[in-house]
Amino acid sequence: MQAPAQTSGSGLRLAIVLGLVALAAIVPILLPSWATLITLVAAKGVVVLGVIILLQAGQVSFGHAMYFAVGAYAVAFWGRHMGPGDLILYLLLGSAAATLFGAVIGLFVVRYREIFFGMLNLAFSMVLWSLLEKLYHYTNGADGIRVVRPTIAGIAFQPETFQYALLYVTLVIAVVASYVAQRYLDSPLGHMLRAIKSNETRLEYLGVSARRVLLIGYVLSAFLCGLGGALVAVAQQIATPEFGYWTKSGEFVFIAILGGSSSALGAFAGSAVFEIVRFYAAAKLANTWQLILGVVLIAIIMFAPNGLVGILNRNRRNAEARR
Amino acid sequence: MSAPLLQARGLEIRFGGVVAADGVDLDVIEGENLAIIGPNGAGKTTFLNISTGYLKPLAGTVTFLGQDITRLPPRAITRLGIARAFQIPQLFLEQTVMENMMIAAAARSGETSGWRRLLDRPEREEMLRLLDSVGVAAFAERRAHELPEGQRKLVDIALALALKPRLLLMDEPTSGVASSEKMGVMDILVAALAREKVSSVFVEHDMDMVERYAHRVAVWSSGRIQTVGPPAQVLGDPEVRQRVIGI
Amino acid sequence: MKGALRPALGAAALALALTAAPAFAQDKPAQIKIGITTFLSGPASVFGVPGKAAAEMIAEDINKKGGIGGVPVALTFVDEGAGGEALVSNYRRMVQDEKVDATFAAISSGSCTQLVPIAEDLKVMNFMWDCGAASILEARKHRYNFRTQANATPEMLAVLVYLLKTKPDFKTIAVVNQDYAWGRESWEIFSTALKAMKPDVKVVAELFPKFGAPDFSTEISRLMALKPDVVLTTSWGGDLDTLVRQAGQRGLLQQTTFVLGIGESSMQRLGADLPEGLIVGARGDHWFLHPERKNDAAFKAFNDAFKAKTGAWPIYPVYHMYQAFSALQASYDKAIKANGGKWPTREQVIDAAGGTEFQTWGRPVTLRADDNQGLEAQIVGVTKSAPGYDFKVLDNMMVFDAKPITTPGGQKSIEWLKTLTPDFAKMNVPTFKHGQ
Amino acid sequence: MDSTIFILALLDGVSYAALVFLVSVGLSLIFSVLRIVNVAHGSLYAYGAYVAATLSLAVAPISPWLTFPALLVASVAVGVVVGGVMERFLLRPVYGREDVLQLLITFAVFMIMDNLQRLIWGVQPIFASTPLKLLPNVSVLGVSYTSYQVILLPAVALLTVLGLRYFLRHTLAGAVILAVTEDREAATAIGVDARRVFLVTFMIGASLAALGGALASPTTSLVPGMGADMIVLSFAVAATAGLGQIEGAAVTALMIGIARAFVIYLQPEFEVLVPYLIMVLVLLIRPMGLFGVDKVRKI
Repeated sequence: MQAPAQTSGSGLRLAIVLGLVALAAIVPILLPSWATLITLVAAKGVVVLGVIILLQAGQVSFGHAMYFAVGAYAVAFWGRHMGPGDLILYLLLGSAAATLFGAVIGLFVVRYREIFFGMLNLAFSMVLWSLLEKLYHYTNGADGIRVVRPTIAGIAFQPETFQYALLYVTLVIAVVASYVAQRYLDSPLGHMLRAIKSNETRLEYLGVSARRVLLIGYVLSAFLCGLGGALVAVAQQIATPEFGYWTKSGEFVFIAILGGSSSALGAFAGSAVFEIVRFYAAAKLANTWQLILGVVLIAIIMFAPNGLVGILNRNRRNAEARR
Repeated sequence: MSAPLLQARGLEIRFGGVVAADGVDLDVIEGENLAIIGPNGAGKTTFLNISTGYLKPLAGTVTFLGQDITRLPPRAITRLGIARAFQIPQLFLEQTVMENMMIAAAARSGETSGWRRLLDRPEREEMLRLLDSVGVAAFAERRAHELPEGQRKLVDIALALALKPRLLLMDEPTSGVASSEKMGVMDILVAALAREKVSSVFVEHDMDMVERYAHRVAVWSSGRIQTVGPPAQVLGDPEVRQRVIGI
Repeated sequence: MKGALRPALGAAALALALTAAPAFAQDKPAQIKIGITTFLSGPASVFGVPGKAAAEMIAEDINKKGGIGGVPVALTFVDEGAGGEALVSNYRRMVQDEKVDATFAAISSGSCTQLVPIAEDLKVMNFMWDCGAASILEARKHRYNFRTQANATPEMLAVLVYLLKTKPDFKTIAVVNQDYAWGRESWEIFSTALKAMKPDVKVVAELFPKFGAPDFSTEISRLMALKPDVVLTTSWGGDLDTLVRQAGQRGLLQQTTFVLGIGESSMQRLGADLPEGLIVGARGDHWFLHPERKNDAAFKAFNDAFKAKTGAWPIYPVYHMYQAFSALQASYDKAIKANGGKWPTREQVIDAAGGTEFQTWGRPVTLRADDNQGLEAQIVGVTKSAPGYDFKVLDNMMVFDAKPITTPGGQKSIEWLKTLTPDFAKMNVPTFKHGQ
Repeated sequence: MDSTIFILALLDGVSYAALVFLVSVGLSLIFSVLRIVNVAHGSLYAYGAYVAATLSLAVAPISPWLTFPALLVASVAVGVVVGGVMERFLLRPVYGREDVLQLLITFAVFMIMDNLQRLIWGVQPIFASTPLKLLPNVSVLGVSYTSYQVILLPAVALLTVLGLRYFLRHTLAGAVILAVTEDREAATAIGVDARRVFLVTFMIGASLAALGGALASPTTSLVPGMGADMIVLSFAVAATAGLGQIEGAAVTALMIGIARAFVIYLQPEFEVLVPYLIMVLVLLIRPMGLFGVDKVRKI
């Protein structure tokens, strides 16, 4: 998502990414409980990637948790009515359902911009959330639906090994999703999407339908949210209406800004910091975890406008300048 | 005289109580550079807005190559071959100049790939040449917001030219360009228009420019076209001089 | 991809080094580690915070007395209110990294639904210490999960039987429950049983206001216009307080018989705003003036200590927490005995837990071997003013034995409830006056 | 549907709408001037309620009638102190940056305030109903209502509408605020101190949210998380009305309040859906809201 003028260190970046993926893959072998945590970090990173795509167009959705929930519930409903399935099937289901949903709602919301875009997404997500809570007989209400552990590519794993298998699948998906998102943003459609942010009028005057461009970006982001939702549902073995509540949507935007909305790396860096802070705080600082996250976010916005990745880049540039 | 490229008939539009156009008829002829002059706030830019579909007139029609385009949105009109350059440059400020140009190139070819890289497209050389021809090739890898106003203006025109239009509508093409460079820029621009066989309409306040580069001049005042004709004739008319130019 | 992992890795390694104990199963360990999930944020912290205070108090007391089998207990808490991701991650961390010997999870049925399968996966003993959804243990057989208290079925059934015994002639009923799983499930149980035992009663309104709703004015207006003989609510926390106060202010509580399914936990807070004559359930035989226990010095000491620590008398989650510890103690004692006095393995403790009977601050509870469901007695009473208390107390209390009102092992609650007959309400239950 | 239900639902709807209106009009006012959607608005509502309850519990022993001024004092105090600190130290540094950052600052404040609230007032429900009990009940068609809810609350809401109208249309300070709303650059150019206008507007908006909370406090239990729901609801009202529309917010609050009451009488299952469905439908048909005005960008 960076202009070529600034990607001179792309080899270095690749090395960093590979190093971090390797780290994410190895750490849980030493610390078993981190397998699920890192799975959740990577899966939510995929969701945040979807939110970041829309941020490229300057549009903030305060309702994207709805696609996250759709992905999760698609998996949960399958498990409930059709019995346990395969992870690959689950992921296809979750992302397909979210994509479909995104395409339908997208047709309405891409006519709107900025605050109206955000509000309409919020409104749709609140309708979905109310329905998940209300349709108790189908959704189990607030308790949510259990997601039965799937096989992976036909192999039935034991609980101990399953969490590793899921972790590695999720890491692969995260890497592939990042690459796909990056390719998309480097493509004509991606550049047109970014053009919506700075000058939609000009885009129309180049003969491009901004709505169409935005719709494609919107559907792609819904797809990523659904995929992440399906992964989180499998990792947590449950789907609850909380997945679709507005604070969840806010959390995704929060993570995107925290990490830095200008790169795929930001989605995962933000997700890692957010989840790890919350993970430790829920255990050690139960009384103040929201306080801590809130202060961290304000500090990032005030002092590091490009998020965690921005800090990283700045340090690197400074280091290069000194050399 | 060949058939008009663009034909406006009976255009009417008002904003609140202000009448900007009240029965405007105007033709643009293939191959010409038509200048529109008139007092400030007379509605000259409004004509560009209507011709490109940004505003819908209360009455009247605009036809382009024989097709009624009055109710079409800007993007459809652009695809028919009318491009526009703006008084305030309209660029994609966060992207590089080359990316700006390549978006235009992709738009021209109707490209909708979400996979192939924009900058790997074959038009790169062509776009660089185009930037070179308006004198901003040196800025190709800079982000648009880093450019000085004058250079942005040129990129804005280059973006329009990148579409290979039949007709280019320009709103004060050299405002913002340093006065010492205005003539040079216009020379290049007019040469490019001739080379690419692009007709043009430009709204202008600088009468030297009009005199030097326009084939014909239309005087817009009080919501109407008062006169149309060759620059020498129109600018020589004392009434025009008094009402429009204020001399 | 995860830039922040590197420093975090160091922190985690440190945490591991500090907390990991050598895992030699048969040696007597340095401590028995217990991981407890409870609400420390969000509306359900009205239960979670007292629950945590109780756990700390009880653990301190156990350790003062030499621990369980001579081994002290150590507690770790996780906030259920921090969201599903944090809950699951932390649960796994407690079990896999801190290697806790047992977990007490959880308060909300949603958390239980989420954590029970994980406990099975991780082969760790889990006591569902407070969650009430009947379906969790009825869906399939568990080895590692036990419920150390009753579930929604006996809790609702006791309240219904009490109502039928004390007000046998009512013709119409309305319900105002929170719109989430507990509110829905408790009404499903109550209404199914009511239909079986007294089919002529008409349900005139089923209202499920939003969980956490700040205002019930419209619901109250509607009920005042409908004038049902009985209004049931199984709401709790701030929702129940608001409902009772708003209804009281407008005279609805005086106009109709109100049944507060789990109102015991709100009585102290509501103070003088709670009128006399409301039927109140307690999610078990929990009452700090339990008629069968109130002269027990240890019981009184426990209640006084809790009051001194927190400023309030214990409510049901406090007693539920005690039950979890009591069940743990009983299971370990039984396992040690079975192992010839040697320290048992985790699996041996699990084997011992099934069928265990343990003491509580009410009647003893049994972990039914068929399905690991706790068999717990129930108290239901009616509110009454009493000298010496600035809030209403329970009067005309009935203490229901667990067995007759609990779904038999291997059956689904709703199916079983449908088989009940009007005679069911004629069961013999002792009644106690306040102070008797 | 008989006429009894109609009248009862109307009364319930009006008293509900009064509170929702107060909160959403504050949100709307802040948006119209600062172009910020204040996610922490619900927290200001909660703080208004908590401070009002604390204050009324403190003054009630002196004289129960002091609780009424206590509600007012609490809301102004919260609005000025919390709102002022928020605008001056957290929002002002990010003016001119991307909108999403301003929104996220308020989101972070929401998290912090939610947490602090728990640390200050604990998790047990708090109730301070003295003002509610002082005023008599009134009986309508055999159903008893508190006059606090069916008379006082709507009266305060109505006074607020009239007061805001008068303030904005007939006072200099109001004119200045309106000028900044219309065209910030032009207003600054003629010497308006936009920063002061922002600060004052934010304080007024925050006070209105706190007033909503303070007035709600006698009728409801104060619990952790009470702000989170209020923000979405007031947001729905403000958006449906069109952001920045004062009378519009009043009409929309009434519409949503009464629709909700009718739904509870007739089809209670759909109660929660009402405001969001209305919001979706309205925004799909009129993106600028029922009373909003469309603006064309100048190119």
